Amino acid sequence: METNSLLLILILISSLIPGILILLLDEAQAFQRNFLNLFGAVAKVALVGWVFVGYMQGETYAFIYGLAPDLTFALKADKMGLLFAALSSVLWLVTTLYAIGYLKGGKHQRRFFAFFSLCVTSSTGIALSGNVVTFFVFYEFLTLSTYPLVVHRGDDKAVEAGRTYLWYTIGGGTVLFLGVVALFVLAGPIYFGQTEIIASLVSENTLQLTLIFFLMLSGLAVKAAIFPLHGWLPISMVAPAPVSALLHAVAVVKAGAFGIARLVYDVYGIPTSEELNLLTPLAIFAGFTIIYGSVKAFYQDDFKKLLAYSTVSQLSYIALGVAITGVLSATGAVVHLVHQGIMKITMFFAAGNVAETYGFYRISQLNGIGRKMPLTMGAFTIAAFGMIGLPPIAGFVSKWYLGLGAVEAGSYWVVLVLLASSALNAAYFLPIVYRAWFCEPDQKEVLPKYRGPFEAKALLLIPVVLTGLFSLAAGLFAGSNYSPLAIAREIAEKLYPNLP
Amino acid sequence: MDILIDSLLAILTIYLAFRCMLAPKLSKAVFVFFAFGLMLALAWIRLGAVDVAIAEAAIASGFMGVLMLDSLRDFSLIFSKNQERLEETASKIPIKKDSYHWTTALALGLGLILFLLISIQAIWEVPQGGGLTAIAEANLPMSGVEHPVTAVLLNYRAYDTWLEIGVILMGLLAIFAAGGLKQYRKPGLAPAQDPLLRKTILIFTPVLFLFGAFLLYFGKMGPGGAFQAAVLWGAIGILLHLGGWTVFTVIPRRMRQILVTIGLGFFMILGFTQMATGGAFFEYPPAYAGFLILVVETLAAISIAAALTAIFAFLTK
Amino acid sequence: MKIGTYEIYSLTSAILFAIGLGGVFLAKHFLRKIIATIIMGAGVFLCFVSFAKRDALTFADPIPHALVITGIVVAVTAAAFALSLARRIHKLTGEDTFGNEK
Amino acid sequence: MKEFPTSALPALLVGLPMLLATMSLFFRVKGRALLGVLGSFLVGSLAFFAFIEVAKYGTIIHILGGWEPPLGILLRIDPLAAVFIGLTAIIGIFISLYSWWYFRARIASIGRFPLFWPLWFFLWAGLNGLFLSNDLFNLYVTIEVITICAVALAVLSGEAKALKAGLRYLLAAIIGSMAYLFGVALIYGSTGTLDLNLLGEVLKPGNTKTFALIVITLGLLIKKAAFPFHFWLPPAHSAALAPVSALLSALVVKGAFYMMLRLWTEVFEVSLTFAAGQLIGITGAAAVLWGSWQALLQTNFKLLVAHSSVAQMGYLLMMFPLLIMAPGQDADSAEWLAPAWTAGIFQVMAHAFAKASLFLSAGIVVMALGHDRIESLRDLVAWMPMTAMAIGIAGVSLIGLPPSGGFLAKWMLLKGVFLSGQWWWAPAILAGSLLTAGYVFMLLRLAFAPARVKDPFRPVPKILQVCALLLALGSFLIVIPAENLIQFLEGSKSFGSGIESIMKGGGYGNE
Amino acid sequence: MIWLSVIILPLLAALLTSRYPSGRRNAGPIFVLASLPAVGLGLAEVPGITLDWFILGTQFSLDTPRRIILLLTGILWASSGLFSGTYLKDDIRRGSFNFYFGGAMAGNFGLLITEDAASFYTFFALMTFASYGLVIHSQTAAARKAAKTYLVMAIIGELFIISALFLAVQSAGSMLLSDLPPALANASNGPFIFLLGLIGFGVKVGAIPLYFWLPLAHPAAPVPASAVLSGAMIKAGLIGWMHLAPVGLVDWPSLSLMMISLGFTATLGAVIIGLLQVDPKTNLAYSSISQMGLMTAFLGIGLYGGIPGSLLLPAIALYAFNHGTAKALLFLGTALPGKVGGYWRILMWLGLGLAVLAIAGGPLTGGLWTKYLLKTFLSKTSLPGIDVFAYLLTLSAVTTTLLLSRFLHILRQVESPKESKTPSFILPWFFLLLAGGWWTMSPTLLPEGLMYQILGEKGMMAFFWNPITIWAALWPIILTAATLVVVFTLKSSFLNRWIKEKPLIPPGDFLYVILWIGNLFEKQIQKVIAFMHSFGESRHSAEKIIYKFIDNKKTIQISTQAESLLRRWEVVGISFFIFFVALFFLLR
Repeated sequence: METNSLLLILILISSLIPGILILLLDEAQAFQRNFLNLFGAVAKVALVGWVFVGYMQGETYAFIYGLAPDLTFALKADKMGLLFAALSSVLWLVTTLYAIGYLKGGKHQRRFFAFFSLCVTSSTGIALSGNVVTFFVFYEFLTLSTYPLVVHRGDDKAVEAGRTYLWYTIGGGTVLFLGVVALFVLAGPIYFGQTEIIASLVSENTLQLTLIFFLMLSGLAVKAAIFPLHGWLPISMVAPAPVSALLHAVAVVKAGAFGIARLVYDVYGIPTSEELNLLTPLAIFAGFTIIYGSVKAFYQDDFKKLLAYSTVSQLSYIALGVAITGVLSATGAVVHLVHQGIMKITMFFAAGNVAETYGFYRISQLNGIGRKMPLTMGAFTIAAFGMIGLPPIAGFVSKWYLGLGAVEAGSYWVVLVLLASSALNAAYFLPIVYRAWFCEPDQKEVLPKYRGPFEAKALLLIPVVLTGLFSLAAGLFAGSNYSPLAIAREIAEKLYPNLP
Repeated sequence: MDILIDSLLAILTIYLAFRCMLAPKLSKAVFVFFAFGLMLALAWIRLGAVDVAIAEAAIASGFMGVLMLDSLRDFSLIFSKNQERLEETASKIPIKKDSYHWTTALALGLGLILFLLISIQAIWEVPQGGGLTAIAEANLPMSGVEHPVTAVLLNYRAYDTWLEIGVILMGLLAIFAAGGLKQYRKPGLAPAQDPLLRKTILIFTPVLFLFGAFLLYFGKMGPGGAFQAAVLWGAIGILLHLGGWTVFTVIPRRMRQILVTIGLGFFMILGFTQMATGGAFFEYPPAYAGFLILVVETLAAISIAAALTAIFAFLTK
Repeated sequence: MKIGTYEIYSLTSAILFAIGLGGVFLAKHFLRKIIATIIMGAGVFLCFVSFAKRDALTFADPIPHALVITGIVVAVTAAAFALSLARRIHKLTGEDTFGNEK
Repeated sequence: MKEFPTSALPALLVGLPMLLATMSLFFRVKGRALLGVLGSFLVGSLAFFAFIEVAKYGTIIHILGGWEPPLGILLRIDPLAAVFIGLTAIIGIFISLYSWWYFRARIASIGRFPLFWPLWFFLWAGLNGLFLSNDLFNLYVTIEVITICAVALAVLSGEAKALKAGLRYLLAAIIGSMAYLFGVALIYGSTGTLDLNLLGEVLKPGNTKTFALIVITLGLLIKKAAFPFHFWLPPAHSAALAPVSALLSALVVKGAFYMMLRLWTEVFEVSLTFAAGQLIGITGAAAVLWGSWQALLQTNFKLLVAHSSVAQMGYLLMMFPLLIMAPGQDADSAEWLAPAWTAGIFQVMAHAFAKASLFLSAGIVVMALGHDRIESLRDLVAWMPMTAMAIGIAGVSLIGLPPSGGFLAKWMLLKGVFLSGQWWWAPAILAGSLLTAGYVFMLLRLAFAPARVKDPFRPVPKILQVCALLLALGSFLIVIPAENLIQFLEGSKSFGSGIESIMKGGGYGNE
Repeated sequence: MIWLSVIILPLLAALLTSRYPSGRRNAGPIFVLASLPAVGLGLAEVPGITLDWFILGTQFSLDTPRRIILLLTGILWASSGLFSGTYLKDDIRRGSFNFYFGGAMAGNFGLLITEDAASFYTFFALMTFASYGLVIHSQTAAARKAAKTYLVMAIIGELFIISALFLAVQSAGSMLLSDLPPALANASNGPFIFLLGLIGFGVKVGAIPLYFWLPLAHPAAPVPASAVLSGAMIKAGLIGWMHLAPVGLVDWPSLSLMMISLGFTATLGAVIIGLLQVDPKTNLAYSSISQMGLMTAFLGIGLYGGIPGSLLLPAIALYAFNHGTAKALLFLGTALPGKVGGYWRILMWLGLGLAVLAIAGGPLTGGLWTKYLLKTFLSKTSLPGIDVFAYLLTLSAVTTTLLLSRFLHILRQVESPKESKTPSFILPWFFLLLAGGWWTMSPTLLPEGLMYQILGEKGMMAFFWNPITIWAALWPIILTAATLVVVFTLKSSFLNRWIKEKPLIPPGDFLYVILWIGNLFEKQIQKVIAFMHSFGESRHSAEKIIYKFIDNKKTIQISTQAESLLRRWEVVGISFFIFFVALFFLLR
């Protein structure tokens, strides 16, 4: 096998093997476990980086293995995939650190970390998959590998949440499956980027193609938590903080959003999608979800639930961006994939920190927490501002491009949606910020569970600060050549070759 | 005339089959079943299938009938030794209605009649297939035996027969499995029974044995063969058993095992050796075919007889 | 249409099979169900042998005969096994019909 | 007849297990177990060897006794049979290993079931015989061998529940066999041959043949526990000992399916109609839905798994409507045949692995708990992670999530369904998947839930868990050589071929 | 480098002075240092730079109006910073004040020097949200309320701004702010976009009807913060307008008239309400509204066409400069009367008087000349009813005087300290006094044409010593002062009985109207939102429907019964025959 193919496999293996090895380890072998985890995470980041650099220099990376006649397992590196892979791998590294700190002394760590690794394997697999089948394989694998994480806590609530999670995701997967097979039958094995295949079929199979699109879309929409298929996300917030952070900010939900982007951009292609009028319904659903999620979030008192609803809302930005044609909105969509991830993960980390250090789970308990945990809440505040869309934080950049794209496409209602969402985001995030920084702590002083040199365990603190800085930097240096924005812009420009 | 006899026989057979199913008393059904078997045997003879007739009479009607009769002891209250226990359990079990809802009966009846009509039509219209008589006959000289049925059983389709011998062994094992093997280990010696019976049995034993041996040997030329002989030999065991000689306690364990498996084993080993010498499985060297078949038949008959006896012994213990 | 031995017995075979089939579904007692299966078998074997009779040249077709002997032995073995099961069930539970067990 | 390479392999494949079974009767319990395990490897390697031979030289035949059909019986290993034999061997080896430890571990409580080993090897011989057989009557004998052994194994525990289930099973199987034999009688009467290949050539459409086809199909449907005839399966499979349940579910029911597949595609090609295929498909769909739904409602682990078998067998039946060409369709240009066949074969394999694993896991659970109520699976993940994992992995394969064998099967089935334009099967396939997910994750959900009692599980030998886990993994690993396997299977005569339906005009008769 | 340091130094200062005790102690000088680059950029012209990597590609450069405002801003932040250094010495939340102060400072500087939309918006937001911390600083109930109002309005403003920017940038096809006005002029929806911007920035400016947060928020902040809020940050909104307004390029009569009328309404109306206040800072806040109204009006005039933007905008900026310094002086001055004693008091009153004069446009002050400068534009426009505006302008001088006299009156009532001591923060106050409105006359700041416009061939001195001008400036003030004196003397009790305890109209007047209206519709709105909220709960979401079915006892019962029916032999028989018949017919 040539090196380039091997590299792709290595990227997957770098978390798969640790995952399996960890499963074979003993619960007590914490050092080995952490070593494996971190080694895998660092290796993955390095490998993704290597491939990324190589790709930018014009190398091609592909791996193909025939499973059955015309059913091939294909990996391919392209810019969008690499962006997502880079996001997952970097955030995996960070979250691994966090998780080691968070779970220290907890039960079932072996299981947790093993599935954690498997989950990242599938999310990078999704990123690097080269055709619809491979994507689907990893998409389902992701569902499975996250289930043990969702129910990790193992109490009845978690188990019940796991049940709901599965009904949604398996149901979605099934519908997606149907769509994928139907597409396969109609158009043969489709590799991402071969939009001409579908385009050539449009004139004769309009109805079928439309149906398939919506089947696949609704399958993907489950993970992307688009209304009315979002129900699992707030419920699965019972998972431990690192899980909520990585999975429900990055891996799982992004898989759905990424899939939608792939579906529109790389399977159907934008001209075909437009010709079949597929995007307007998507845009409407996404738009509604944005508002709906925000309104729901507004009513939450549970910190993580609020964040979950916020995720519901924010994720649809991506779908919305995909649904609006134009290079700007495409840029916005792709870059939001990254930005939302780093911002939301920061918030989940922060929520986890607060819960772990002070045992606060509700927003009403957060009075004055900013004074006690300035770094954590500082990072949270940055992320929250970013979510609202305030510059110079990452969220602003994506919102800016989405807004411009909407205007470009003439969909003014989208601008209204964006604004309304910003307002609602402000309405539910700012009170938290307000409580944290400008309210006096409650009468009963709660002592921190943790005592040490910092405001929280170092392993909990470093990730949150890092991702907080990431989200600031992603916005602040968005104009630079290596920012997510720059890459997103290149991706978008490639999608619309006819535009200047 | 033939038609009359055949029709009578057929109607009788059908009637008896009906009675078997519909006789109000179970014991009666079993007795009718005996009669049914005999009628069927007559029918076989009418059809020129003497081998089948013997097998039917011996195995399906005889052996099975005996087993049935024996099990009646268990099932019916008349023969029950532990009546008390049964009544006790009977009171616990809610009394079941013996009749079905009329719609069920109607649906089933209707279906059955349709099935019957269609099947009759199908049978009526069976085209002439020609059968394999001609080929069988043509190959008969090479088979080593003169009786075509035996040739088919032990040469042309020896594989089936081999499996069948296996099935009997399996049946034995299965019956052990159903009862749990522990009880088999400790057979109680039956108390001495009616001396007349014992005497009769003792007289019958050599007769049966000889007749069996005759059938076995005669199978080469005409009706008869391993199965028929085996049933007769098995009958010895059964009779001895009934007479209180629990044969299987007398014969050592290893011997029992050998007895039960020798037919299958020899047949199989024969097959393997033939294969080792370059032939096919169950391909006899033409020169020794007759002899080998006889040996196989003998051993198979011993095994089957042992198995039948064991089955009976085990079931009626 | 000629009515001969073959015709009579082949018709009988169909009827026997039907009786057995009906019996196995309708009969309640284990023993009767087992008898019904034997009757079914009898029908099938009769069918076989009647063909042998029909196709007879110098002698009746030996193949069906052989098949039927094999078949009888197999069927009887199965029936004996069923019988042993029935008896064992009766011994253990006192039941002699199928209930609604899971 | 075409010249085939002849070899002793087919005969050995039947003879060796038979020999081992007979030999094992002479050993005491311990020796039997040892012989069993060694023997399973022996037979397994033989099967493996046969597989390779077939891959190298194509179909192998063995003319028994030197008598060519129609007089004699012919054994043949074509790729399709080789796959089934190989599958039986792999599953058999694992189950043998498992049984060894299982019965050793159970010594104190119940016993060591010395009859297991001979019966299991007889069963194996019967299965191999079935897969190799090319003769209608011989098929009957082999399937009776299988039935008797299977029922005997099923009642091995000697519990009343098992016995009753066993009797039900046995009676149902006898009905099936008799119906089948009735059809065989008619076919013999009308053609004078029993060899499948010859039959395929000489059999002409007609009323008799139709009737024979119906009774044979019905008989096999009963043996296969297709939807309205599944009444015997759940009790029998659930009441048996764990390794036995695994054997029954993984292999025994496949026998009837294999027969039906052979007969429909090789013998009855000409008299099948599109509508009949649809009926079989509906049966399959109903089994999928009803079986899965029932599984979802069960409170006992083994019953759940047994009901799941009903459902999974339904998927196999759904391949039949695809094999039959609608009037006007041409089998040569029907591109959905290969997917449909692949679906069937992979469903067989995936289900065999997964179901064996599930039943073995159930055995472990029973051993650890003393019973198999699902409610007591709580906290299984913490106590027996490997078993929980096995249940999960096997379950995933049953659901048909990628990259399992079940996924490949469902994928191919759906593909076939769409390609053939018979899209109406798709909802049933997917609904079945969903319901399967429902019960699999019902198990897992409880496995993750907190235990209500302290120390809920007694320790169980690890090796048992490893066996179950490996089998479960097997249901995934079969996907890796999928492409080669399909290529291999394409060497089989029937694989990828379809049945052209004939619209018979007017009345029926011999003309 | 200097461009970046303008932003980075305040941020660093924020960090230094909030985290470290030593920084906290020396906050005053640090803030002065931090604002030095800004002052420098205001004074000296430096070529702009482009930073592609920063945000969405940032361009730093200045044009004249922004340079003027930057200078103002720099001076104000420096002096307020210095002021705060000693004024807030003992405040327990000193650190947090410094943090937000520095942040707002960076934002305020940044928004002035950036040339592209995204960065501008960035710094605008930074300033807005950082100053929230300044408003809420005291954490009293009033401050919290003010801060809340401020925040809500700020967010609404931001939303309008961003939507205006979206549209403007899109129609311009460029991120550069200088490209926006021409694009707006050409775009068909230009007026709409500008209206959006008008509202968005109007919040900051305190334009009618969006001003109501201002009288709450500005006074709520600590004195130095109020000074920059009212003096510098309020001007950011003005800059925003200037960025969007295609002055001189278009002829938008309706928008123009609207702005003018709203502006004058503010100018006069705010005075009336301001007069009724009792808090000096509230009074000043209303004065700010009034003054900003004037600037609004003049910008509106610019939209009518005919006046080149390159002249009008610097003129408005100059006016803003004057107002900014003077207003800051007054705001900082509110802290003085209670602390300053002795001779310093005379100086203090002198300074306050000067500042009042400057705002009112008194002779010899920057106020006079800046106002005069603006007045010259009135003659250049063809706007109908322009004469009325001239009169209104004069009237505004009167009203301003009136309002600020009231301010002085309120301050006078503050008790002076017993001993003659002086707080050290009077120094920056004086510094500011010196830096006052006269700087506006610095020729280096002004474009050539502008100087010519007002001064003609004559020189600066000629303008100031022109009796006509002086008289024109003086008579309204004298008139007002005279009236006040008359009122004071004739019925001294009247002024003394003027509301003292509680303002007649509460600060943030209009807010209460809105709240009242809001209360009217509250229920309906709540209903709508609650419906949205309950959308997922009240209806059965997907999984609940499934659960309801699966977990239902009845379903289980029926299914179990059905299964046990299927287990019965006779039923199996029936299905056998059904199948048989079906197959029979299907196979024919």
